[in-house]
Amino acid sequence: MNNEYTQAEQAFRDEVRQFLSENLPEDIRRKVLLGMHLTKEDCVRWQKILYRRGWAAANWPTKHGGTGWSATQKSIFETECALAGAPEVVPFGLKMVAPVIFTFGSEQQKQRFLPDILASNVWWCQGYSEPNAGSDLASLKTTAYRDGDHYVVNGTKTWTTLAHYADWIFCLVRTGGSQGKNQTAISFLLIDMHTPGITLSPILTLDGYREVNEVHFDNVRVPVENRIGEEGQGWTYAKVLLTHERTNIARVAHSRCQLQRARELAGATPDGDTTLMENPVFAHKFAEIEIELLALEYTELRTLDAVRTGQAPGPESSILKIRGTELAQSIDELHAEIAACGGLPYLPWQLEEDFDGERVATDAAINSWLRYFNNRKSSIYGGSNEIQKNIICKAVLGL
Amino acid sequence: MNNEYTQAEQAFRDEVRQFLSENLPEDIRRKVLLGMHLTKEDCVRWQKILYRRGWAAANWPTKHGGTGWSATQKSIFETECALAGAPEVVPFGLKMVAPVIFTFGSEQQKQRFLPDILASNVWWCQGYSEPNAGSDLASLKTTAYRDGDHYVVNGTKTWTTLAHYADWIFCLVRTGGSQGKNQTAISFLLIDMHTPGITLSPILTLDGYREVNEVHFDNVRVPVENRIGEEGQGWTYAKVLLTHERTNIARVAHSRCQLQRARELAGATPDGDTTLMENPVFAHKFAEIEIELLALEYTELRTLDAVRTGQAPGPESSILKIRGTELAQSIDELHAEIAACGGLPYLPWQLEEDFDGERVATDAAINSWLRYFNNRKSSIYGGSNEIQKNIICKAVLGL
Amino acid sequence: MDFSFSEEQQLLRDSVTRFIRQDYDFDTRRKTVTSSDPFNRQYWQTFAELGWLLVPFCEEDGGLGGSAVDLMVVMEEFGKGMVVEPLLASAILAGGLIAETGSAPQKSDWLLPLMEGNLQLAFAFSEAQGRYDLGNLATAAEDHGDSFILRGHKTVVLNGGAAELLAVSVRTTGGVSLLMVDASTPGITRNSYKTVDGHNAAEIYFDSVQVPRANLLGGEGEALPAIEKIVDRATFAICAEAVGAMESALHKTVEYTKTRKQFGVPISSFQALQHRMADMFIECQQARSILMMAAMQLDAGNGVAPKAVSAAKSRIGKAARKVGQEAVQIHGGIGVTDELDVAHLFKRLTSIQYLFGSTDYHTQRFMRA
Amino acid sequence: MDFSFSEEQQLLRDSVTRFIRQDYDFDTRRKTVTSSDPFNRQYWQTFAELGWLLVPFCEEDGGLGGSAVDLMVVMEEFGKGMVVEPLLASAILAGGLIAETGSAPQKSDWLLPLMEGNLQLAFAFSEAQGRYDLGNLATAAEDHGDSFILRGHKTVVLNGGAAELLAVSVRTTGGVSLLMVDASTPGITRNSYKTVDGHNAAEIYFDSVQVPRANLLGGEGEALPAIEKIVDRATFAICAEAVGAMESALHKTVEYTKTRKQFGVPISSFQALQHRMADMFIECQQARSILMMAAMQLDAGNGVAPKAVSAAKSRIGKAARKVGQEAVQIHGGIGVTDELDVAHLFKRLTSIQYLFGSTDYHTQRFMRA
Repeated sequence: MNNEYTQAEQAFRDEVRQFLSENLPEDIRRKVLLGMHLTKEDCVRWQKILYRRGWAAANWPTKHGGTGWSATQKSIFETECALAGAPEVVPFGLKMVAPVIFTFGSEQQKQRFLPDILASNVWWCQGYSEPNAGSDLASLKTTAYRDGDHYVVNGTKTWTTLAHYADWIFCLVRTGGSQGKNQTAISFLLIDMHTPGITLSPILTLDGYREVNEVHFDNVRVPVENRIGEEGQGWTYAKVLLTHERTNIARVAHSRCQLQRARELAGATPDGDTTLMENPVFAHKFAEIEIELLALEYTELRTLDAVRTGQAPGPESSILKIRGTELAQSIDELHAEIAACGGLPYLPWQLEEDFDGERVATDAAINSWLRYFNNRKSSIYGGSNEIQKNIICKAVLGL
Repeated sequence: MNNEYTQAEQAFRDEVRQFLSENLPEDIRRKVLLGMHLTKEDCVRWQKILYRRGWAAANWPTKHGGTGWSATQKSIFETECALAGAPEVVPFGLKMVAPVIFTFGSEQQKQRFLPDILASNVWWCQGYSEPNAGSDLASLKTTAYRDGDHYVVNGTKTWTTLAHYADWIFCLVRTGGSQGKNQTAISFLLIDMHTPGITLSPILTLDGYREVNEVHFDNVRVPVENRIGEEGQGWTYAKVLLTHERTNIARVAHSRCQLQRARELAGATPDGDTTLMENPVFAHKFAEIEIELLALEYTELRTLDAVRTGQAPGPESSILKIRGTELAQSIDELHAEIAACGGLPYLPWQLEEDFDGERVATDAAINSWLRYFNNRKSSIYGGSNEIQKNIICKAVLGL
Repeated sequence: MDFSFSEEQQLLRDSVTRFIRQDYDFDTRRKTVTSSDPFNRQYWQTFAELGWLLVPFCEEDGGLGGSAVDLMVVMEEFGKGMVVEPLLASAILAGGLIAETGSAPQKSDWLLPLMEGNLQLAFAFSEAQGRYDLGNLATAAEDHGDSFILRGHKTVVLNGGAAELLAVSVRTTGGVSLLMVDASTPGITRNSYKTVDGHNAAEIYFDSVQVPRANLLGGEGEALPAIEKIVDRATFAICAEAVGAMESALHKTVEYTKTRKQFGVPISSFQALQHRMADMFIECQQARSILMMAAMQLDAGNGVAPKAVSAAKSRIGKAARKVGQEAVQIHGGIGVTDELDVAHLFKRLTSIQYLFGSTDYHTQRFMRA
Repeated sequence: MDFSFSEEQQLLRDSVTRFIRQDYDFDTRRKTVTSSDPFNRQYWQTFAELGWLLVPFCEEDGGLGGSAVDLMVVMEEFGKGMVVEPLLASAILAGGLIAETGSAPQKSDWLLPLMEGNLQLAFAFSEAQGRYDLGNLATAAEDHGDSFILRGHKTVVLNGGAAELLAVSVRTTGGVSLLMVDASTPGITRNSYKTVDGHNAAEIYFDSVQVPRANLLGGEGEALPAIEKIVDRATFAICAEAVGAMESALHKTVEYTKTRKQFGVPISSFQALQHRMADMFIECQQARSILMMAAMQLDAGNGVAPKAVSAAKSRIGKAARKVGQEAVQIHGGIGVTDELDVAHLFKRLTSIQYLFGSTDYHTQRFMRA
């Protein structure tokens, strides 16, 4: 047991650091450190910078253009990116649909879709949830009936993040008709968002931001060749992907970065004769969070080590989801507490690049409450924390 | 809405204070303030002092020798007793079986049992729980079959507090045979503990103290005249009693007394250059508990006010059980933290009156950890806090 | 002890409840909040007509009540409806200061139009460097004989967008003073906006603003005790609002779980959620209890009131956090959308946690008091 | 990064696990705890024979390991079995001080017999007024040339009832020093007892006790850094013990709920209990993670170790409290009886919360470090 980096790993870390210091655009960095929403252009610009360096796809096999990094290298890369203020990868293409395509897709599908995902030429979104199937994914109702060489898709997907940016959507649809059994009648389709019959309704999140959408399908014709794998096996593919989603969800590096930022802000916030960071009750709460983050970091490292030694990331990774989101939320709350009533003004436009009005409070304060509100979602999405506890009970504790 | 005492109430409080200062024996007071277990003799001695003053039975009707006090007077009396370090009333006779007897018992039963309860001549214990029926009281298995003018009782009761002091036990028994439905085949019997066939096995609690027992009934013959009310109606009587039990369970006055004692102890405990009470993190935790106690006090007063205005103490009183026990436990934990490793030595005999060895640490420290351990029971007994939450869900929230 | 409402208080409560139910549904409120108006001025007239603007004031000032229990009755119902009309800022805070410290002419000039619904007020007290300390002021007023010259910046002034007259806390040579400042005086700039919970507020800048000495409220340099007293009343008022908002959030959550199905059954049947809702219920009840404690102590008028208010703010802040977060979490996805009322209750409950001092601040103030 | 055990560590763990399973069942342990013996001396011989007494020491001192990971392997299994034999007090604490600061002759005089199982040691450091501050000492040693004269009172000395030789922290003119004191020296009185978790301990009084200068460990007045280092190792060791005890408590609780029936079904089917056991599981895993972090930092031998140990003690103390209390609560009535092993796990977990500094103390130490 030891936690030292090898010389090669240290060299890699230095390489990543240098790359970031030379290539991360300052305007993007500022937004990330403030925890602001990024525009589509921001995301794509950064993603293409990574692509040109060959670092777009940390979790892909090398033969498709992945980095071939070890778990430790991936962890180093994520940590350094977060500490430098680089955006997190938009996951839908690179982290979500791509693994399904390169694992279960046909050769033709791989050639058609993977290069554009790698180069961030095409923006993907995810069509899993439906209005009446929140945590209960398998009860979905969107149908796809076969008509010659096409499926005809009808139904509604919801909570579709950034669907208004997307060129393509990957969807779970019911191909078995109403007779089909729940999980063996689900197929996995790739659908061009420009196909006639697709419409979007924005859903505003509680911070007033358009982040998610409902996606309506009204007799949308999808070529059969856009189905991944076999008809009726979509649920199997999706489950693999869900596990993938969970292993990256602890967001330790991101939380560390936000905690460091909270320390700086609290250190500059007056509190009586001293600063908030020196208020013993605040400092104690801060230390407890810092310690919890340290524990979570090692829980993640243990999971990565288990993967390295050939054990799949088991249901224990539900811990990463639960504690990772709770911790990020408690750091958001620290920021809200630091801002105090400075977070009351609802002025999201002050954070836009083209804002030229008079500034109210600091950008950090203005954004902190919005982020606290927005990030309540994180304990709900990706399999709510309640569902994760059910998984632990069933798969780990045998209850 | 107002919280001022009337002149009469103020006069009553003064009267109680004076009585306590003149009549509460110092040796008993010391034990109570240290949170030590009292002997049977201690309890009876104090109870008889109250009896001689006419204050033994705060919750009985005057015609049976009760005080006839208003809810406010009862509250004043309990508060003053706790602050003075008087023992809490041993509830089994005065507070538990007596209300059943004077509400549901025959005239003959009232005359036979109530005077000795009032005068604390007879010690009662409670026979509800059974080894395989913890929170699920209605599943009890102790049987009573009819044989002429007697019931013949067989079975085992458990968690019977201080049964080894008791002269009588009140029991729920199954009179309907194995065919009887669960709740309509239960009867309420009063049983002389000296009857042949009754044996006790002590159960040591985790602090090593003999407080509870198993009570075994082996063909114990109980005269039919000792049955309360009708055969098969025992569950109805017991439920009334359970509600009674819950209204006195917040123990606000007791907790306030223990919290005050914790403040004194922490103020005398060195912590670096100052005292523990001045450690800001400890002080903050202390203040949170103090505030919670204030809230609980008013929840209790609101419940009493509801009783006064003719509303029965509803299932809302489950809050008093849950928060009251949690709060008492958190105060016990404060004491454990104040004592720190001074609570490690297992020396309960140091607390006995006849101890003449060399003292280790302070009595307060020695007892604090034992009390913390022992009082884990309070969130379990009297309907566990989980059961109380079920009651809230069902009866209040309609879930 | 007596926990019941008087007949007048019951009538008052019924009147507010009826208004919220009939005229203040969520969509109507949304229209107000998303409009460019600071609030619904027509409703303000309704408040005046129904006599609610008289509630914070005692009879000798021309009011109808003035007790903490009276405030509680109104604010709790306002909490359920998430009312954004500025009863707190205009009447309880600024009006309260005038009632507390104003001379008879000042009261007749300002309080009467306020109670009639014809004058909007605000209390500009908050400054960036001061955090929760009401006496930590950079805004200063220089004595020029018949007038003061006022310079400084007040931040997040509640109702600052609508107020015609501002009560401003300032540093003068003798200490902290209160000046009533006409919002149209030359030298005043304001930057108005909505807050995250739909109220109106403003940044207000004073650049050599001349204020007549006649507009001094109370003695020069002697305002801090009155400010603290009135802010305590306002703190109590938002505590009452929080209790209403929490009960509403709990009620809506319980009802939602009974209709929302997952895995073929209503999610209300999941015991893990049931017990969490029981915990929310307990929080609501403890919050209500300590609110009543504070109301009684405020009305008793004894020295314990500040400590009691801090106890209430601390405990209710804790409950507001838990109930608000849990209501959103138990709702799931829909809980984090702008379209759901519960998300807005959560936001208002968050604001209340920090307004007039955070939970931790009040726990520490309770300790010291 | 590498989280796996070496082959030797795996063999060591198997050997301890086997012993606990075969020879250290709950009833056997109870006999030891309720007897008048301080612990089971036969088991101590077994420890020596199996080489476990060599584990805390490095090879050049005649030991077999000495790494934090080695300690962790043993202590975690000891935690599961609630072992009361004084590996911590005798070997890790007192033995550790000798290994850290002793001269070669001192090591051969005292360490070798300890490792052979023939010498019982204790470290007498705790004083009533000092709370968790290792340098706050009233016990003093006066310099008399060839010897010191020792006066004072050490409280709750672990293994104080059995120790033949005591390492005593004392104030000397130069600062804090360590003296090795034969427990049979005239002037020493001890009052031995069992602790609430079944270990043996003593109050030890020193009344003008003469100690040869040769028994000084390390430089006079220079002992505090070594004491802090060794107490950090001991703190880490009980953290590992706690992780073992917690996992045992969780496992026993889960199994109990599967067999215990209420309302006709196993209580494991109640989702409210299920989710609480999931929370316990998460606590156990977070505790294990931060334990491993601390092990790695201790073995890296860098300056971060004290901070890492405080992080571990703080986090594990919090987990120990929650897991211990929940294990008792979920067991219900049986959980608060002396006959149930889980009640004893809870008591040991409580002791660990306070030994060598409480949870809050270590959070504060982490902050400052």
